[in-house]
Amino acid sequence: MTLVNKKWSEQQFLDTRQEVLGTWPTGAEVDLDEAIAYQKSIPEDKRFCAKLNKAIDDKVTLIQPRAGVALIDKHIELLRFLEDEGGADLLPTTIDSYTRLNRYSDAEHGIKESIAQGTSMLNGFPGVNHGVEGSRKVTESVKSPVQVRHGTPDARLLAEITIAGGFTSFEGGGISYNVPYAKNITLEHTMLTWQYVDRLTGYYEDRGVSINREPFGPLTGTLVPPSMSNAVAVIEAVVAAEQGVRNVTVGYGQCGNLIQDVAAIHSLRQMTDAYLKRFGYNNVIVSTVLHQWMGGFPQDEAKAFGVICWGSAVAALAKATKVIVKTPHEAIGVPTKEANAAGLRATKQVISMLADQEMPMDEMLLAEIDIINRETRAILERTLELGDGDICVGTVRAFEAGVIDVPFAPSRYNAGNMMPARDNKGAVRYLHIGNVPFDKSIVDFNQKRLQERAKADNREVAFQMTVDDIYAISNGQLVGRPNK
Amino acid sequence: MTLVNKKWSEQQFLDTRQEVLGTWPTGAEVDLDEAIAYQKSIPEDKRFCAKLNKAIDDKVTLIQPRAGVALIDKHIELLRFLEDEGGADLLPTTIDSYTRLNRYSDAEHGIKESIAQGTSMLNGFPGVNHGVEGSRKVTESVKSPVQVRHGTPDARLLAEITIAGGFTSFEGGGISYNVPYAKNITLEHTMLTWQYVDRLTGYYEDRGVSINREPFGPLTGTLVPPSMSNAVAVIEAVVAAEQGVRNVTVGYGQCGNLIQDVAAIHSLRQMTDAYLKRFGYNNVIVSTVLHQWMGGFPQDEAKAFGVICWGSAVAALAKATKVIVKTPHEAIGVPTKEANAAGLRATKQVISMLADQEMPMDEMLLAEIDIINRETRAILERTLELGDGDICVGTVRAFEAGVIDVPFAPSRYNAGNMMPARDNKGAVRYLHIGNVPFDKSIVDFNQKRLQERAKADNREVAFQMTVDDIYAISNGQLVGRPNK
Amino acid sequence: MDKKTLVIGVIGADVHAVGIQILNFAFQEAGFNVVNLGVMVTQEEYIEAAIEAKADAIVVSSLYGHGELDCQGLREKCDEAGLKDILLYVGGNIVVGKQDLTEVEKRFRAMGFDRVFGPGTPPETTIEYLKKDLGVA
Amino acid sequence: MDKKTLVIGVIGADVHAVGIQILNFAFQEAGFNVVNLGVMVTQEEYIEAAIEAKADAIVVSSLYGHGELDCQGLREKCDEAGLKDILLYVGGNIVVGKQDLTEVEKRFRAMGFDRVFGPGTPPETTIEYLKKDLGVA
Ligand code: B12
Ligand code: B12
Repeated sequence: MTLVNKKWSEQQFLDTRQEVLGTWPTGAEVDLDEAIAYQKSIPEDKRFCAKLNKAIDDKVTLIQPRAGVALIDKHIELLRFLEDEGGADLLPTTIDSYTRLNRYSDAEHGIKESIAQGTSMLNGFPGVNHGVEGSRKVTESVKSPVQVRHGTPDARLLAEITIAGGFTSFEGGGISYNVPYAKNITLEHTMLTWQYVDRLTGYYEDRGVSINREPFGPLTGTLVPPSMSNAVAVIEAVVAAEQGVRNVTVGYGQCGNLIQDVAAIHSLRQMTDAYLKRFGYNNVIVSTVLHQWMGGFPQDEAKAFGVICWGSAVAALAKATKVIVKTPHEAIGVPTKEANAAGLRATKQVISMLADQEMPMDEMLLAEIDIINRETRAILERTLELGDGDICVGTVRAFEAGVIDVPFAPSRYNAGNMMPARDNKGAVRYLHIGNVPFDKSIVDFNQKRLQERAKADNREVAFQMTVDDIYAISNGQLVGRPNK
Repeated sequence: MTLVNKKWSEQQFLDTRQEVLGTWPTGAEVDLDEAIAYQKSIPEDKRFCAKLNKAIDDKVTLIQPRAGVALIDKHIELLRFLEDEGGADLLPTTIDSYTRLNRYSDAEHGIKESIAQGTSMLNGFPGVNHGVEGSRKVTESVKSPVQVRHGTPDARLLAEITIAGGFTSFEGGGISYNVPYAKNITLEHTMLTWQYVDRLTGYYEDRGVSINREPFGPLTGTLVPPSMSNAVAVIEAVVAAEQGVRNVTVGYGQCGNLIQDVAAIHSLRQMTDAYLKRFGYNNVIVSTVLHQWMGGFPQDEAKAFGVICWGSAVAALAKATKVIVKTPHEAIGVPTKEANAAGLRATKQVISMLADQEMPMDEMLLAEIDIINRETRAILERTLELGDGDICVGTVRAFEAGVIDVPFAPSRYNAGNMMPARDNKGAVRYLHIGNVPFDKSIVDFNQKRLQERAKADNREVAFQMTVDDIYAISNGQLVGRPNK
Repeated sequence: MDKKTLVIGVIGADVHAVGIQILNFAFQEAGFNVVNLGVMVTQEEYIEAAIEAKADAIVVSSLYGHGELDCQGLREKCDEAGLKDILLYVGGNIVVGKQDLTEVEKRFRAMGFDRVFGPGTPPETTIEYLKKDLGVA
Repeated sequence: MDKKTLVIGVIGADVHAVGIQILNFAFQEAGFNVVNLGVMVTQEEYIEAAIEAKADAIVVSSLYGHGELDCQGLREKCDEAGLKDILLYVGGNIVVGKQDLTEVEKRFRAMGFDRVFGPGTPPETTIEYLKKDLGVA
């Protein structure tokens, strides 16, 4: 099958389905007609799309944790705790790393070890192994809509099982769940597997069941310049829309500078709307999500609360539709349910106190939106050019050419020539442009900002800044200044 | 002695001193010449003024906790913990409530009970009872400058003892340590006792020892409109300057709306400078302090972190010279040293992440600074008029007339006719103007903003809003909306 | 004369003035006669006011942490003044620091208080208990 | 040939790519030969690389929580492959969740690791131990 940005025919989709469902015994549990009927029985207030749409109308920011453990009962207990004690508006089910790599027998081993040791030996919920029934047990046991969150390059079976299992939102995309999460998998391959997921979502949509899809915004979570991650989000939104997806949440991982972060959310919304419209997808509802700082956290819990709360403030001031919440255990390990709920409550407090406030649209903010828009457009236009107008083909070639280039990505299909660093106010800029196709004015802008920092740091602009910036937040700073 | 804003003659000061020192045995320990020599031996990096002045130059925000327990050793342990484990830049010594009311024998009883019960039975450090030697033990045992923080209407003896004891900053003022902290004490009386404290500070200053003075900005800490508390801060700065004080920190208690809070700090700085200059005090160094939300806190510790961190962000974005830090135990009781240090670390994390950022000076911010400036000037000009140009006389009359009127104050010398409430974005406005001397444009501005809220709340502008606002933050909101 | 009368105030050297203003407001709304002594109230003032107003209960508020020292002996003084069995409530942040509430309750009950309330008790809760204890429908 | 050789990589299905890039950089700066296998490294890959490079130590990084499952049997496989007594380090966020570190260390030592490091260990610390254990001045 060759990759182009074109809606799969129903036949092509249904043929592929047979293969997909056969890759693990629980695949047999999925009956699409029955699943659609089941989804239709889920009340509105437990549907992701409905809750997001209402939040857009009300201009409020919803809060959502990450969470997942190996065993169904424990997982339900965890989710209930997060809605009752944490006040989560939206629930997650974070999938374990074996399932993400389709290593279902390793996941099975993890389940058994977890039962034996009396504690979760998996870093998430093995959704495929627990099957449609297991999934339904989960989604039926809670009051809020539940989303699958993972990092799975080939999530076709996981999508089949969990959507049939009553989940009403599915995170990921052909780029965002490849480049940060895989080493040896081609973009061609994952863009195809994710077209399948989008086509499946479209199949439900065509039959009156709206499922939310969310590209994973933060990518590697480590100093990704807003325009780079936003460009990826726009591509995944467009690709999803072509397969029939009608409800998309585009995401962004907080970088730490207030103006840049608020601008990034505004730009993300503007660019997604603009490109969806340009390609004629006029009936897609777009919401936004801000992820609280996704890089290395401070180990101290009080300091971690500082990072969490600052991310919450930015989400509220940017009026993101939802915010993904970190926990005070972030730097150490998968959080206890108590730590997870504490992160949620701190977040809720800040979000609520800022519910009626937003960042004024002043000159500095407008200028920052403008530069992010220009950078994003430069990347996207070159990508389209490379694909001769096809965004999927263009994406594969853009990665080859280093036009799209994600810092610190494990994937060998990512060029890794671009290098970011913070400017003197902590905004993330392009230190080495690599092959990212920026015109002189953009290059100069980035260089000028980094020169300002170099002057303040009393050193040259160099990679050491990047290294210092990687450690900065966990060491209680934003900009990694040289030791005095 | 009659109250006027005029520097006390040295004779008058020294005569009063004899009385003051005689009110408790430890008064005899104070020898001014010896104390000045002792103060001169304190190294620069342990002096409040020096550290504040450097922070002004570096445009950084220092962090300071509140803390005090009954016994010297325990108190030293506490302060050391706060600098080592909390990273406090400036240290406090919070004085107990008996000492604040000059009930030194009750404090003595509290000290004994604390020894007997093995836990502090006083809510602070009884500085007078511990005397000069006890104070020196404290200030010598720590690395950072230490300030006396209290709420004492007549703090003359406390000032004598603690400044001789090596403290380099002293909080309070004739209004701010009366109206929120006393019931039956006239303003005339406290303005006189605080002239004494300022004169004492000036006496040291004249001899080359700079002691920082800090009017208590937040007053009752409960919905005080910025212009009202700023007006009081300006008066106390002017009055202190007349007595020879040369280093003043003016303060403000966070209200919760970002724009208003940042504007309030800017306005506070502008108005203080303007009035000091107007009265010819040209060599006073002014710094600012933001107090994290001073009203009722949420009981939940995670939520309390939310309030703490939001206050930290505002302090950093306003570039206040220092921030006074709350703790996750705030709603419950005097914090453990661990909880206190946790509040500090969360604060430090946020402050450091925002060190290189500030709120852009855009139209909305400028407009808010302008309204606070106009309101503050209206109050101050009427006060001066009432005093026939004398700010002290004017202040007493302004309180009688309700021109200065602090909400929820326990003092019977406060009119209590003015009533505040939040507008639709959470900024604190004047609901009942009472006798506060505002012209029509200011009255209309306040009313218009409250009408916006009334409309959103779907109810009339009324006192119930105030009641709801009092509970709002502890219930996880900023604006106290009616239950739906 | 069905209305029950409460004497309320903040004990000792405590100046926390917000809560008591709200309690005053709430108790009146709930149909009680309220004598509000405000802040910094001595034991003697509560007793005098209670005698004068023929009060059914004394509601002691303490926020600042010295509550335990301030409340010692109040029940005995009430007894001496002839206010036998008058209902005694105490609430607020009544001890120094975060302490185990059941322990605290025990200590204040031993001092003769009929009910002891922890930090942030909402007015509705207090009113409910008052009605129950004073036999108001 | 004084330089000691390290084989480094992130074990199992773990894709956390930032830390290992920094370790690679830091170990080289500190004067080691480094064979960096990157992320998602199998036990076999470590062993093959160690044999080929005549490595003095294998530094296993694990961040994602499955470290305990992924590391089982590595020492035995080293022994079988003839890498007798090769220095084995493990570090990162090596178990699921916040656990008592001394307990965790015990379990990994029982698996045959010579040193076990907790979350966020700075490169300088690791380098110090490597120099000590490998007898580098
Ligand atoms: C960034 C990040 C991500 C990025 C990674 C992008 C990429 N490809 O690199 C993304 C978002 C993709 C991601 C995904 C996941 N992550 Co992640 N991630 C992080 C995070 C926030 C920072 C990691 C980082 O880059 N730190 C900066 C570098 C410089 O530090 P470092 O990695 O700690 O490495 C240093 C030291 O530890 C030490 N060190 C490392 N190895 C060794 C070895 C030895 C021998 C020694 C001595 C020292 C040493 O030296 C390094 C350099 O200084 C951490 C939490 C944190 N630390 O704050 C979680 C964290 C590691 N992730 C976690 C998890 C669970 C996941 C996911 C499974 C699920 C999820 N949350 O989505 C997936 C895993 C996917 C997979 N198959 O691996 C957990 C692990 C939990 C546990 N162990 O109990 C953590 C701890 C977060 C948490 N508390 O839940 N993650
Ligand atoms: C505002 C405030 C102040 C203001 C008070 C202004 C004024 N004059 O009113 C200022 C800044 C001046 C102040 C000063 C001090 N304060 Co103060 N203050 C507070 C704060 C933040 C809010 C209090 C408030 O107004 N709440 C809103 C009202 C509506 O709620 P409330 O007072 O709790 O009352 C309600 C309920 O508790 C209940 N209730 C009250 N009484 C009773 C009685 C009964 C029988 C029942 C059933 C219910 C009940 O009903 C009320 C209405 O809903 C609290 C901490 C908090 N709660 O977050 C600390 C707090 C009460 N203060 C404290 C302290 C120590 C002080 C000081 C000694 C030292 C200092 N920090 O400067 C001085 C004391 C001066 C003195 N002599 O009293 C401590 C007490 C510690 C303890 N008990 O262990 C607290 C808890 C803060 C802390 N954690 O350290 N304070």
